[in-house]
Amino acid sequence: MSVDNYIILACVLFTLGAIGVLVRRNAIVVFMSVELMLNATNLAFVAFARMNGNLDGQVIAFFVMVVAAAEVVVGLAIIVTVYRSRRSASIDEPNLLKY
Amino acid sequence: MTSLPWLTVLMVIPLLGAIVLMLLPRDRDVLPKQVALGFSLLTLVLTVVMGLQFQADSTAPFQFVESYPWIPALGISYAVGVDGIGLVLVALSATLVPVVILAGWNDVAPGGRSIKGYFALILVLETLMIGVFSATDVFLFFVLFEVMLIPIYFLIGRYGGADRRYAAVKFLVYSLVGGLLMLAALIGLYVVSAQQLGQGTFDFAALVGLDVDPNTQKILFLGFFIAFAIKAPLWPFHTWLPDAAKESTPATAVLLIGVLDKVGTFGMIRYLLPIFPAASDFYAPLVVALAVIGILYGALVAFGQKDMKRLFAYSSMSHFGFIALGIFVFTSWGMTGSTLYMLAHGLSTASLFLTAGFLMMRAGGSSLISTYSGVNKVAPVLAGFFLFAALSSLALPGLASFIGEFLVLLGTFARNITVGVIAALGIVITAAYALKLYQKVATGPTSPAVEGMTDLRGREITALAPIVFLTILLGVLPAGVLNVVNPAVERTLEVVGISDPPPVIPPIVQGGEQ
Amino acid sequence: MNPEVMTAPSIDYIALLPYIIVGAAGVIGVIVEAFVGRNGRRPIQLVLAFGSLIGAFGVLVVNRTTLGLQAEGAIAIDGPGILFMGLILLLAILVALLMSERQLDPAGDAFAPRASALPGSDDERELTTRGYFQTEIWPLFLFSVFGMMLFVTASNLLVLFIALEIMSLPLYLMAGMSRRRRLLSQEAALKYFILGAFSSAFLLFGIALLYGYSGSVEFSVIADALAAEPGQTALVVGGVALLSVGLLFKIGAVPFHAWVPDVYQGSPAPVTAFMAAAVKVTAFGALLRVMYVALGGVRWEWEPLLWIIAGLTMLFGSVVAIAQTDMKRMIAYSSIAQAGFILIGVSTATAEGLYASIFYLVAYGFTTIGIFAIIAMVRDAGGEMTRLDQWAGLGKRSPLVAVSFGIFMFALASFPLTSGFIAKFLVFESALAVDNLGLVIVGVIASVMAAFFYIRVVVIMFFREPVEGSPAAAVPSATTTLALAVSAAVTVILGVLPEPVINLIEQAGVFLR
Amino acid sequence: MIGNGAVVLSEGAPSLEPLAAATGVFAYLWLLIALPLLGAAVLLVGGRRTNRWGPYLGVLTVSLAAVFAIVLVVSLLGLPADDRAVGQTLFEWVFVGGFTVPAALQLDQLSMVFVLLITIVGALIHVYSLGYMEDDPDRRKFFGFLNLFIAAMLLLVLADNYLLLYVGWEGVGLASYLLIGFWQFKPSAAAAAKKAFIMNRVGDVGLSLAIMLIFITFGTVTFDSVFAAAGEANESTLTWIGLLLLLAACGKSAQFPLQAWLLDAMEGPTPVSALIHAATMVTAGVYLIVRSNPIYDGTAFALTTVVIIGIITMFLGAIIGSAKDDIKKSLAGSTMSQIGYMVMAAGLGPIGYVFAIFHLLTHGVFKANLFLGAGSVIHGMHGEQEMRRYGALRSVMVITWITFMCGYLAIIGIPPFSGFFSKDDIIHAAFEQNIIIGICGVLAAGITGFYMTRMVIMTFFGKPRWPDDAHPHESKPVMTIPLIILGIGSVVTGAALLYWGNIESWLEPVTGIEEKPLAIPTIVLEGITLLIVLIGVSIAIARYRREVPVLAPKGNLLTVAARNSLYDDAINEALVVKPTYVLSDGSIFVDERIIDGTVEGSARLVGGLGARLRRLQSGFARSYALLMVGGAVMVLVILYLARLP
Repeated sequence: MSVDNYIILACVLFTLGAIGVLVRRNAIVVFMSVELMLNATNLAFVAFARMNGNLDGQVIAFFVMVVAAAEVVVGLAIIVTVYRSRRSASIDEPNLLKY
Repeated sequence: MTSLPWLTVLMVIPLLGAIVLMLLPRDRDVLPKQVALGFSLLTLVLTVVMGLQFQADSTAPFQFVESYPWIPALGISYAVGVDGIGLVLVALSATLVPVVILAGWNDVAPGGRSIKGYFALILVLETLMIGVFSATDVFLFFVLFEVMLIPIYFLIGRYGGADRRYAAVKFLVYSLVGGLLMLAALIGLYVVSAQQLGQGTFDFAALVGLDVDPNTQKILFLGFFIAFAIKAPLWPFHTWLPDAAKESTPATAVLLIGVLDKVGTFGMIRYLLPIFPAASDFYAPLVVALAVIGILYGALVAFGQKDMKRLFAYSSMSHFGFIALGIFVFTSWGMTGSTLYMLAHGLSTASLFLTAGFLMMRAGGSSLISTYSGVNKVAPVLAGFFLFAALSSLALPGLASFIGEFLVLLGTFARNITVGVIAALGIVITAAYALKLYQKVATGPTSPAVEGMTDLRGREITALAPIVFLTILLGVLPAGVLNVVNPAVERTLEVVGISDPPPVIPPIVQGGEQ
Repeated sequence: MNPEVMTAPSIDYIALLPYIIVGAAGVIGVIVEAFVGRNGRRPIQLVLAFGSLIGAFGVLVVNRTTLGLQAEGAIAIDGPGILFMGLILLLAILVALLMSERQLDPAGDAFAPRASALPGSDDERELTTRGYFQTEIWPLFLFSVFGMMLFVTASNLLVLFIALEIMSLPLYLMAGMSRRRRLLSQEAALKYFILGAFSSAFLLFGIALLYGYSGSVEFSVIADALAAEPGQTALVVGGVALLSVGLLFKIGAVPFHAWVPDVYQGSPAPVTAFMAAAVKVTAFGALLRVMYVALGGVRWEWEPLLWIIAGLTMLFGSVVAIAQTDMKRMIAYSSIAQAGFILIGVSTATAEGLYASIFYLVAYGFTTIGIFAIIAMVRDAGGEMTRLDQWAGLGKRSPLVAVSFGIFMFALASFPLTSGFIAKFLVFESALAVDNLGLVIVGVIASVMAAFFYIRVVVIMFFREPVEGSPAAAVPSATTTLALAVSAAVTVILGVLPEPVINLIEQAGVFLR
Repeated sequence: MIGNGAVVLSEGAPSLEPLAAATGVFAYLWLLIALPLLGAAVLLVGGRRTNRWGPYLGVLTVSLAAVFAIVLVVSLLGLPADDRAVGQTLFEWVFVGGFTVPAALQLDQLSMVFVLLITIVGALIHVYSLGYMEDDPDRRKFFGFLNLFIAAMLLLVLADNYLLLYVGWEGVGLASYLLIGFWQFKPSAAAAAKKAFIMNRVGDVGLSLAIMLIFITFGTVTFDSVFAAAGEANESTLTWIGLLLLLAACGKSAQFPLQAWLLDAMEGPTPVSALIHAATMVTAGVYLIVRSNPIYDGTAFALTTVVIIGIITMFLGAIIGSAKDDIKKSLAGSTMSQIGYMVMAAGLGPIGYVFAIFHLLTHGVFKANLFLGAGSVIHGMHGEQEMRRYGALRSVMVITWITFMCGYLAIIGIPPFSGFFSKDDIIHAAFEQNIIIGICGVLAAGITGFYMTRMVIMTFFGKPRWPDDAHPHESKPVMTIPLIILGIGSVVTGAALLYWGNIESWLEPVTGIEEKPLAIPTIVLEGITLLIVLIGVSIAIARYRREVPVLAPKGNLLTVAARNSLYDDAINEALVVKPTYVLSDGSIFVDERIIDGTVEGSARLVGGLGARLRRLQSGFARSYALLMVGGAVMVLVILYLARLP
């Protein structure tokens, strides 16, 4: 199988993640969509590493996972706080700041 | 030259005065006024002393020159110096400031806005005005040109009439439009200088020496021109003026229209023509057209005004049309005429606004013409000054504005007879609105608002008297001014490279020994 | 790189000392939070924060001549890099001064006693009445500064990404820590987080594409690859585009600006100051480096992009700011507009443009800190009073504060004799030097519109009479006063005597690659 | 002064003999102007402090000037006929790149006669005013203005160049404005003053344009230099200069079509009407034309236009004078008509210049006489000016009556009264030039006979029509003595100037002189003229011998038109005033709606745009994300497009 297919898959996953961010209302799901985008990127990194014949891409993928984990920590903290004060995890609910 | 840095001293003294004023205790009502008057008079005296040392026959383009590097990285220096035109305008500023301080003695009621703030702003303005007329570094000029807006903005916005906020913002935004366009052009000029000289500069002499490509000139010219046209103001960049004039106190209006707006026309003479000769030539028909439209249009609109201060504003616009016209016909008559007209207009504006101010103060501040009637009967001295102001505004021969106006028309006529004739029509309309105003306000039966009005007091007469005196003096004996202005005008025209059209028939020499 | 032989990377710890100091201080701060008793934390955190920031700045000054690529080319400590780091540290010190303010709010500082407590709950009230303060924000702050320093000197896309996250993640949390109006604050944090994560995903994907194209994440390798073979349309275009999106998001350029007003408004004023000043500086530093170093080979490609973005940003920010009624929100839109002006300098792709952008950032950074210092001071019992009409007559009630604010407004409106004027002068000059008249004209138009709302603030403060219930500015403690004084002084001095700073920037030279 | 291209003089340019420098008594020429000017300054600046003695000072300065004028004329007579011109440069006035105008005076034969007329008649009227204005609280100001007028008028006639003349020209206009509107509390007076000034301004534009044209043609505005070079200019230039000067003259001398202000100017106190609007200022136009004779000599077209304007005004004034019931307005019509005569004469060219001036002088005396007489009547009738309310006043105002009759006989041209000589000379010259002009002159003389007779009958003869409580009385000596002097003047001036003063040869060096043979003998022409005048007189006697109704009868169309001054106001209103208002309103509309509207509109547009755009910021994080995705797509597209070329 050519590397191109992995790249295409990565792009599809990335797009799906982006669409998820746009269409889902639940903050957790939105956040998961973002994680999907990151993971799509990881796939791309690994595929490109293969294509370019070096290991950089694979190493980067590890770094990205760590960063994603850190992001989860921060993200969940914020989402939970908002949920506690609003009794809702909808991302459309907090809408006081506008215009 | 003398060793004393005259121009810097002239700028520092009013500034010092402003600082002293701000340090005065809050609760003193009269002291700030006296201090302000003292500082402004000191400035005036020094200006006169400096003026007497000016050498009219000197070949140096500027006198009392000082130059210190300011931001060398950008080729900017603090450089000042005056030629004849700058000198007379500096003198005008120095003269009008003590006059308006005296006239505006009671502009700020005790207990309201800060009295010392008012006079401090006027003094700061004086510093900036003197600076802007004497800057020989274009960047310095621009900085002062812009910073000048702030004191005026506060003078209008804090001490003005009912709609003062609107007027102040309109004034400032309008001015900023011009200022920013000028900034862009100024930077363009700087870039050109950097390309040609290696290191960019703002030195006036160096910029005049540049060989700017005519197409570039045309673009850069517009940036400067629009700024000056808004400042002056020329048609159709004028609509800030009526509002600003109406909402200002008379003292502010005098400084704004009498001096500050001259920066626009001064800038045309000093910067536009020498730096962009090709573009000036190219745009001259356009500017002349705007000027002539302004002359007639301003006069016509003034004719129909119901508000005195707005009327003065439109009349000023009409007069600025004359001034711009004189500059852009490229004759020594026109340009000298414009310079004289600037002086004369400063004086006539002062007499108009100040007398009107005295009048309005006696009737609760209304500037509606219909409020007044028959002032001559109850306050003949006031009415007399009012008439004098009107006459000075309509350029009665024997008064300062006449020579300016006539020379401008002569210069125009010599270039283009049709334009000269059309512009000359303006003087009829001018007479019409000036005398119509006097007729409505001063003659006829006295109106209720005028009934029991007191005549002018000593302080007020003292403020007006020097204006009247100078107006007549400049009309009868303009030699002093002409002596210093002529060389500057000649030099400017030399740079532009245009000379006066010769007469059709060579004049016959007066023979014999005289 | 030979995968079979692993050589230990050579690391010059002295050169990296500033990073280490700040980063380590952050780590220590976390440990302090864990092990030191409630009352002991604050002094230690303050010492840590100020000590590390000042120390790092000192080391930076001492090390200023040690230039070069560090850590195997991952970090470029070059002239502009040092300037940016220095600027970030200075701004961070001022922000720290604002953060340590405890006099303005009657209940204590600007931050919630416990961010996790439910807004309006008994729990929260109790914490407030017992005078609890949280100090967690300090290590977060230091981490963020650490991330910033790394961000502006990253010479490798991976480091860039990681630095971005180190800078951003603490900020998301800090945005939600306001003591007053906590719902707004939490909302700001949530939006900032979601959008920030979203944008970093774009950035990362862009990195992946560029990696795919060049086989490396090193700036220099990418630059060489682009110079050698400018083909490969899809990967380059996609990579450049997505990378730009990520960076432009942090800058707050239109159309990636949407988070800016909401987050600026919702966050506590010191944090907003931090975001508006330091984050903006950092993001521009990184953008400049990426564009000039890594993507310099295709600058004819991104130049038009930046022109368009710059134009849009200036105009949009200015136009929408006119319609604002909330001071913080107005300043937020103003900061969008200002980003547009800086982008003019970036878009020239010349050394002059670089210098102009740096000067602009210096000017803008200090002015912004001053503005938020004053916003924090104008308040009543319920917190900051940010409705514009509440500022009526401030000139009468608190003349000195109002005059300072006026100076800042005039500086943002780029009035002569303020830093903003010289900044705009330099930026326009750099654009005209490459004959980009169109962008300058758009800049002039935007400046006029922008001037309108800056002037309006002055009108409100000085020309309106104070209305019932509009209090004077609260008297701040020495820290805020100091921060305010420094910002005002820099704003004026840079306007009157900009020579030393201009020289400093020009001597710093250009980016290393 | 820096010479530049403008004054490069060609080699061997013809040189001009300068005027003899003013020495001896002439060195004090400037005193003529300075004296009244000083008076004006003291009276106007001094304020109320000078109320008590001010009027006397006013009289004194003018009287001194008159005495000095006589000294000057005597000295001038002592010089050879060809050298009776002296120049005095006071100071450098305006000098800009070749435009060099000194403040310089020139006293020649033409100026001299004007100086005499102005100072002597002026002095008499000052004296008369002491009585006439006795009760006016603002008497001091009145004398101040009068002095100002005398100074300006003297400057006008003594200036040695056009620009300085222009100063005097507008100066008299100012004085006229101030004096017409002297009773400012009367709206009609204020309006009349304004009208006079503005209509004069129209003429002044002509003068200033003429000066400019003269300068760009000749490179100088000094009379001598211009006139010396006038022959070299091409005819169309001279024609334009001539027409522009004529426009100026029309304004100042109330000639058609700028005549409307003169009737309204009668709102001023009567001495003003006598001095300014009869004897001196209104004749300045004639002075200007005669002074500029070398220019007119080169342009037949301009001269013909002058004649036509003169004739039109001559009839216009006469017709208006025949119908007005207000004694001053009737006299004003007469003034217009008589100045029409002079203008017509001036338009005849060298044949007529001298007689224009001659008639101007005699008219100055007898019209001042008539006006002061009318003033005396009005004074005696307590301000009543309607002739229909007079009647039979000869019995109560004997001196006034007798002196008025002297003026009357002078104006209608009965020998040997002064008008006879001057008017006949004009008619004579007209016939020499063109028979139609001559006939017009004779006809106008007939109408003069009619309206003056009507005036005299209605005022002094018939039955008294004044109310019982009017108690008309003769005026005080301070008023009657000037009247008597002027009355005598009306009798003798003509003959004296012609035979004793030898006016023709006196003026010849300035104006030149020319005579053409006439088909009919002079005596026949005089007879015919006299006959026509007598016919006019008889018609008037026939019409007004009977009872004059106190209320004016309806009258025929011509009478009604004439009573309305031939609708000049209506015409001006329709042609000038209305359009000005319309233009003004239009400009204001443009200003407020279009120009300021654009400014305000663009501000509002930006504000509205902002208000709309801020709606984009909906507050939903997901829509922000969508915006970002859209932005990312935009970035991609831009980058892709940038690649294309």
